[in-house]
Amino acid sequence: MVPLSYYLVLSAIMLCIGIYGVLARRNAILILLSVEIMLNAVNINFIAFSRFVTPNTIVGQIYTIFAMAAGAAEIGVGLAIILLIYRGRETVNVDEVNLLKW
Amino acid sequence: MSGQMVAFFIIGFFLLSGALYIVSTRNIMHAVFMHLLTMSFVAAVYILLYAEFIAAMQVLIYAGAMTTMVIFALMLTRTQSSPEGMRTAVDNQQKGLAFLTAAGFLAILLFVVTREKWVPLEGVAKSTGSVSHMGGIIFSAYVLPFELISVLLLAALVGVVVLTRKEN
Amino acid sequence: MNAYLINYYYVAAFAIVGGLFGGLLLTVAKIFRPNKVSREKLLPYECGMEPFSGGWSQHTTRFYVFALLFLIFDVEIAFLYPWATVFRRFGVTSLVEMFLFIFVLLVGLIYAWRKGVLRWL
Amino acid sequence: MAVALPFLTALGLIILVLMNIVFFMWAEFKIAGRVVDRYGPMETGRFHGWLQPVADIVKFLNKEDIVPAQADKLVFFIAPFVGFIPMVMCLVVIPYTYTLVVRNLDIGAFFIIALSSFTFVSLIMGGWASSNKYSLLGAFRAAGQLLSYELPLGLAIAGVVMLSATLNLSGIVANQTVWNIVLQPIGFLVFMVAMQAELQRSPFDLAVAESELVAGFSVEYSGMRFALFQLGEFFGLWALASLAVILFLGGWRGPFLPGVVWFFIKFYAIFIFLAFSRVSIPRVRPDQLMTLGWKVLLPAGLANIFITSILIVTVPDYKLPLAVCGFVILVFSLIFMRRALK
Repeated sequence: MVPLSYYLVLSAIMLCIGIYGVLARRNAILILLSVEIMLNAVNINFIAFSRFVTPNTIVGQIYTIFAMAAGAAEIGVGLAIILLIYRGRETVNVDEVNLLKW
Repeated sequence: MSGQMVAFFIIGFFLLSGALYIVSTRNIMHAVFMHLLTMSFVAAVYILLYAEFIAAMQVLIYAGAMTTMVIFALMLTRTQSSPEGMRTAVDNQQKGLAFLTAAGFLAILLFVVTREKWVPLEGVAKSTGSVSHMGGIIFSAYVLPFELISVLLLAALVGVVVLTRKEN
Repeated sequence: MNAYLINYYYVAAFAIVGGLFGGLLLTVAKIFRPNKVSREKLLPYECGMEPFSGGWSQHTTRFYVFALLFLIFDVEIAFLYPWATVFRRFGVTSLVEMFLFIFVLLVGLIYAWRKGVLRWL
Repeated sequence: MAVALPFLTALGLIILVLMNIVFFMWAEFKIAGRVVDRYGPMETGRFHGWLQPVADIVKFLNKEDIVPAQADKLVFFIAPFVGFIPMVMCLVVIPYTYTLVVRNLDIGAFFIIALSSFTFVSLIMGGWASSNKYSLLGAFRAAGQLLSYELPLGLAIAGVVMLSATLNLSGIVANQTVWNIVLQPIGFLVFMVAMQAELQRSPFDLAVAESELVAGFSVEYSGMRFALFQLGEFFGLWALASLAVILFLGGWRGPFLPGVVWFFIKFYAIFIFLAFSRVSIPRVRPDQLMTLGWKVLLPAGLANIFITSILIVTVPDYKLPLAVCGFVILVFSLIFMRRALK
């Protein structure tokens, strides 16, 4: 049986990989993919806690289902916004979208 | 080492290397395809955690549907994903800073995770996440979030239809 | 090992054997097949004409909207299965809950329909 | 031994299914030939061309394997596997009789639906890696088609799950005292149509359309790699046809004969239906394809769920009303479908 802390370490590493991706990428779609990695790290945490801390009410699994549905909405709208930016400015690089920056 | 442990390390290795590949490759399409594999390995982690329904959902929604959607969105842009745009950089100049931030965050997290003693609240596991068990909980205690999810999805759909419509 | 883990051990075994089997087929083919490359053979196949403008083409946003619709109804299906296994237990209440959910998503589908994104060109 | 057993099972099952697929290929030639009033293959192997599929395999084996110079070699190599491996994994859950099943997963039906969503990514991978704009376009159209029809497939399964209150495939068969085709006529029709679209078989092969287009996403694939894509499709056919038998035709249930015989009688009935529909229905147009998927099958699947759930909850003895209701609505929806596809 794999102890809980192993899963937590796994998801911590995954989360930090995602953070690195979000900070280091300039292509908006790659940033979204990195956000997905972070989201999945969180979901692994939810399910690991659900398995080891509240195994009978499986609250974590239910939360994960809702997180997935919310993630679906998030990536759909996120990509649509990126497409809109691309249509206006011919780029998906976030450092070139600086209209509101001074 | 038990079989579960071996499986965990194999899955964890592929999962983390897939995630690293996504954040480090220069080829966006490769990143998206690797997203498919990484999400499948996340599903494998869920299976190790006895959440088989969530694992199937993960494959269906994250691996299948989202990857397809990201690819469809990528094909609408002609930047780093197309052959001629492949030469422009996909990373910004703050890679070192980003690495430091991520490493610092990781150090804090590892410190917390390894220091804490995690106690089960409900004793030994009696049930795994069977579909009907889960359904019973969603449709009794979590009805409101469930209905709100539908509104959220509706908002996303309407938003996308509005955002992607051609002005003519 | 309990039955659950054995189940997924089998699933993993099928995945591995499937991969190895595919690899075996390709390897066997590699032994038998001829290998005479020429420049023309390695060009992209465009009905015998010289390829033009690279291997890339842009598409309409329609594909994207279809993918999003698919994603949204996929989420719905993922909720539908747990509901289908328990709805008898809760009777009419659960019917109302699920119908409300589906109805809200149907509003979205009808909206997309009326806006003409379900039309193919 | 216990460690190696799953691997041996997998290998054995793959080979068994492959032998069946060889027979499928021959049977499909012969049925297609008879329907259009020809013989089909006659020469190879003397007796009614029974060696024709073997000849085809030999042809695949010694065909030159061309990878375009500009192609992305790695993705080009991986793409057929992404289509093939999930379909092999589907074999785990299919019960042929109550005991003759590899493993009886609790999420049975959902497992197959989830795994089949790998297919469209594999098509896009193949189409993109070829670095050919026609294969990319073909891959997109194929993926659009597959994802449009995966939803009706899932909804049709949900109707059956409501009747049996379990996703476990053996459990679904055990609950079918009356075959579900009687109780779920709309679901069965939706499933059969969506299944053909999922498998990209002929009324719905417009993205591949080997007689008109240059074979869609697989333009650049040749030899054994192409065969691997095809093999993935055939394993998908195996999984979905078995699913149709299990969900709607009562699985191994039947009088006199042993269960496994009944299963394969029903399985081959489905297969013959597919082979007939392949040669007798003209290919649909792309606009008809999308109309059928989103404006006919998806609402029909949802309506089926509405009717089924309302009747189950409100009427104590729901079986007869369900069958009558389903049949009546089926007739109306068929009329509507004729109008919608004009």
